Amino acid sequence: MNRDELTQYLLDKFQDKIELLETGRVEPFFLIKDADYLKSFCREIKEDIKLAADFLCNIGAVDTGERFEVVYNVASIRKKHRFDFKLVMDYEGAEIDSVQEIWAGANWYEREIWELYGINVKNHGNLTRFLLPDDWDQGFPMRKDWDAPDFKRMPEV
Amino acid sequence: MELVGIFKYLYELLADSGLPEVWVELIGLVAAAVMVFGLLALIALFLVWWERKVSAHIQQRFGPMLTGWHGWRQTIADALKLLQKEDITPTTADRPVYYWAPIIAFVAAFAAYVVIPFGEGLIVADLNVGILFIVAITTFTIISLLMAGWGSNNKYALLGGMRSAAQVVSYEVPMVVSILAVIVFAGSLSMVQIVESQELIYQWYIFRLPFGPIAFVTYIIAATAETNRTPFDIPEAEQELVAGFNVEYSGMKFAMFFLAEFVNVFTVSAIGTTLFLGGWQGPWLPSWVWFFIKTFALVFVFMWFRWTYPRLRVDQLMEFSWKFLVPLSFANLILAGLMKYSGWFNW
Amino acid sequence: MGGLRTEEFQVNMGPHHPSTHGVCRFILTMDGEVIVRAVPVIGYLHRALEKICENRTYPQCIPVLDRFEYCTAMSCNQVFALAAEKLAGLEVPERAEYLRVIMLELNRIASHLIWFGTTSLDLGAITPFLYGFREREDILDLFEMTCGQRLTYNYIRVGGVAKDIPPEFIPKCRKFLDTFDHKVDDYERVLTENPIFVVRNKDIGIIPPELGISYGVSGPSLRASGVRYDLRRDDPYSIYDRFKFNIPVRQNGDCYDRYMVRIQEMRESAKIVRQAIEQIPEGEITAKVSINFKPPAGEVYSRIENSRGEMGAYVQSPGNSKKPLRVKLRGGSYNQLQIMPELVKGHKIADVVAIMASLDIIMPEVDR
Amino acid sequence: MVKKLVDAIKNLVIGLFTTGKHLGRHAVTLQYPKEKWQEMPERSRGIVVLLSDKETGKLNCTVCMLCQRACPTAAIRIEFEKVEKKRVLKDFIVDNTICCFCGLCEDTCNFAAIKMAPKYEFSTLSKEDLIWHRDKLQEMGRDVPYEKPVRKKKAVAKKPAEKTAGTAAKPKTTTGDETGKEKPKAQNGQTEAEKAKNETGRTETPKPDKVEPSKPEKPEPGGDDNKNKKDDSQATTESGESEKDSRKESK
Repeated sequence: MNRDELTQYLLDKFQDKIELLETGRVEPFFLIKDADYLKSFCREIKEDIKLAADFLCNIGAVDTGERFEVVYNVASIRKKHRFDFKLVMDYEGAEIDSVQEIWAGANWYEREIWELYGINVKNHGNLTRFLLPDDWDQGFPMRKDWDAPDFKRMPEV
Repeated sequence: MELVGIFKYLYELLADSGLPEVWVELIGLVAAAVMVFGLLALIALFLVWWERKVSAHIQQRFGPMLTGWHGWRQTIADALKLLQKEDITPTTADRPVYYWAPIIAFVAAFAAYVVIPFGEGLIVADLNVGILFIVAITTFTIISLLMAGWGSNNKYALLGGMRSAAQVVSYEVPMVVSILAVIVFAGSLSMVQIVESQELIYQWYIFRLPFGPIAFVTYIIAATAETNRTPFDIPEAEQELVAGFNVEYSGMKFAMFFLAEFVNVFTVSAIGTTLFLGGWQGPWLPSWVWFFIKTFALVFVFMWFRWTYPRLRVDQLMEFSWKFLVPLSFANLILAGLMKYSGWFNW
Repeated sequence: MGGLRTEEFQVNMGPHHPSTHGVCRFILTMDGEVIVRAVPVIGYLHRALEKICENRTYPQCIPVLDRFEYCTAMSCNQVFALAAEKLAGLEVPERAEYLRVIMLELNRIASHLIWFGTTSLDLGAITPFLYGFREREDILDLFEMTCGQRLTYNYIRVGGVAKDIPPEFIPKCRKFLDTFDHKVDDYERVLTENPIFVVRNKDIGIIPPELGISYGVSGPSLRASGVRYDLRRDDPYSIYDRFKFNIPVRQNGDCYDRYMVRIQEMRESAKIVRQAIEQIPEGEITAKVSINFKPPAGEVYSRIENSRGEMGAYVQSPGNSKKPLRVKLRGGSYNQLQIMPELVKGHKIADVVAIMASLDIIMPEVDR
Repeated sequence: MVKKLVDAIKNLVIGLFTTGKHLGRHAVTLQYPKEKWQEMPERSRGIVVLLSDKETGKLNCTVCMLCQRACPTAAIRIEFEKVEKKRVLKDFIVDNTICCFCGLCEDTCNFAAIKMAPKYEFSTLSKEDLIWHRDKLQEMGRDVPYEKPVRKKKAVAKKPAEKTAGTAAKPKTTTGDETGKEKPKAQNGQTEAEKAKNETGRTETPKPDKVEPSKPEKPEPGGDDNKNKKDDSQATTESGESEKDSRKESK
């Protein structure tokens, strides 16, 4: 499937659960409107024969300064296409559902999001520090408003 | 023969000086022991340097170059450095065990030389059970490694010690059995008599087909394992156990292990030379020169192995010994016995 | 052995351990020599590259990302440049694309040579390590001649490459490629058929294809499990669709197959470089990029086939800003380290080393 | 079984011969402090230096601040004062402890004022000595050959990498402070041979004894100044012959 077919197929399949975003430049980029729907969405895109999104490339969180976004980049090894989708959530009570059952490799990505952004991950099972020191107590460093005594921003010239 | 002559002259000088005979014997023995010790310490230092050069040239490097001609003083500098180093004992170590382990390794490595004939007549003591003595003495190395592994109170060291115990016990069997094949043929346990039985080149045991080469290969493999060198260096295994049994040792204690290892390599090469390559026998050159040429050639083979092969895993090592090497060496022993008593190839 | 009481014990493998390829630590629960459980502990090399990139302009990000995976810094440059070009819709001149392919493939060879060296080193053979580094040195000479650095190149820029190759590059590269195949033969003679090497690697650390895909294992490690998936072929970036090359695939998914796949990949990469230097056209080497490069708002995930698997960069641009809002990096080692605990279970401690070497894990890519 | 055994032995022996083959070859390494590469590649990125005009001896820097802005690690700091609306350089500070040797400053500069010279020996005994100021940077750059760029009208707006692209326009008028002594820049459609000739003309003069950048035994930077000014008189630019292939010292 090329890009347009893929977009159309996804939109047809999930109807009003998802929304196509204009921000994606090359591959189709979707917004999942309901955060609770994430897990079933993931399961369906993996099990759908035409989509077969069996390969999770990356999960990354973004702090846009106003809200959190969690971006999932998935690919299909069999069908050789790729698309992205994301969740949008407020700072307060930011929480995502773990997708480890679908892609086992999501474990560490979710742990990282929890550690660096403070987004809670439901049903993860192993939320422990691993990139930061075990005794880290200076908050969530990847947030935009994070500051620390030895953190220097680039001088503006 | 000049060397022997000098010894004889000194011996007679002492005897003439009117000392009691017991004292003369004692002084003679001590002098010989000191000489052997000094010689071996030199050889060990030389081997360290040589190994570094061989490895460097195999890997297209230079190796030590800055200290003296091609860095020949490097090991002396290293030994002096190790002497000056702080001797650390871990607080949780089992002190007596930890302390005695390198000493036992060192003594065991050197004691074997009592019965090794460096040349015609150049032997400290020609025991009639020479080979038995060597086998018994070299096995002491295991005890020292086990002690080092246990006494360090370190998990890596313990794993290394256990591995070495298992390994040396497994490989002792094929080694002794392959030696036995030679003994069957020579009909003697004395090192001198074994050498004397292979006077001409076709009489060397390595050329006594078909049992000789098999016994030799078995012996070389077992000896590599015995001396803990690649591909059988699992007790040290830098990449797995960091340094294995000697991980906690530093300074002179470490140097003792290190020198003992090289002395052991020389020992097994010397035994190999004596048993299979005709010992000091050879034309034109003095006998001790032949002995050293052959021994160093064998040492070089061990080094060559080390810088070519990867390392086996511990269970594969055991498997190789018990499933392949031990049956092979026993079959070879029977073959040697048959050859001896049926008279085939009995030149 | 009913009367003998045994108990499990823990061994801390790392962070200062000769064969964890950087500073990785495994907490191994062992039953004798057999591993019951392994827990990787990472983060010793965490340099917050993603945070640093949020604070830099697009051209400034590239030297920072050189440090992301320093064995293949060209790939790091490329993946970020690709993302920025996708964001801005830039067309890269043809000569620049060729130069990129040459550099990327040479870098892949260099990286595989490091892998070859460390693999043999971890298995106890020290000499092949030096042989691998000898050839790598030649490649680094080529890089230094072109871009001035041997490890952190900062060569592939947004919109093209930094400098054209010097005139003596192509003869020297050709000379290297002509001898390289024989050098690989030499490596293979020392290791490939060596019975000790074979027994150490055969049937060790098998990755079943489904498990590998589920864990996100990619690149040569996945191709050794029989999954023919190479981004150069299946999601072509740059101009990889113009070259003829094979994708080596093996079926068993054990350490030995991973070794074979990588060895063959070196030869294939050399083939690509040879084609590229034959075909390279004259022309511009960089697109017109303003010094105040400001891509429009958008977000993009670019991915390339690195020597350690899929390397990706998710870049979000807020629009009208010289700095990206977010850069998220994805390295193949991250997923391959994740699958390690599954692989080492029931193996010996020596196999941990063999498996880790065969997966070609490099810690800066994991910790970022 | 027997075949397997024979194969195994054969391959072990092959391995031995492969390593044995290398035993006789000459080493590929250099004995570093004694032997060195006679000549670093011309583009090699070593330390940052400031270039000065060969005739007047003045720095080429026009205090445009582009390099400071381009530096990804903020290793460059330029201090200046304003005299009659023109910026005058007061101090140029390069912190070599955080410099990442990316070469962006050199790429950004339009006046050939800053360069990453192919010098790599500048270790010092203390960290403070690695923060270099204007005079030190100028001294280091005295013997570094360079070519003054021919400026196009809108050179500032272009990406700096274009300079080396071999696509630069024909030589045009130069600004006043450049004394018009530069060679014409490589033109479009130039053949490779010409290019090679052009580049070999720019190779650095091998001066092994002068390459030691900072000698720790020298106490103060003030003393450094005078010594290096004397050295400056020796700094000639002879056109190196094509010794590119024989970079390794012959033995």
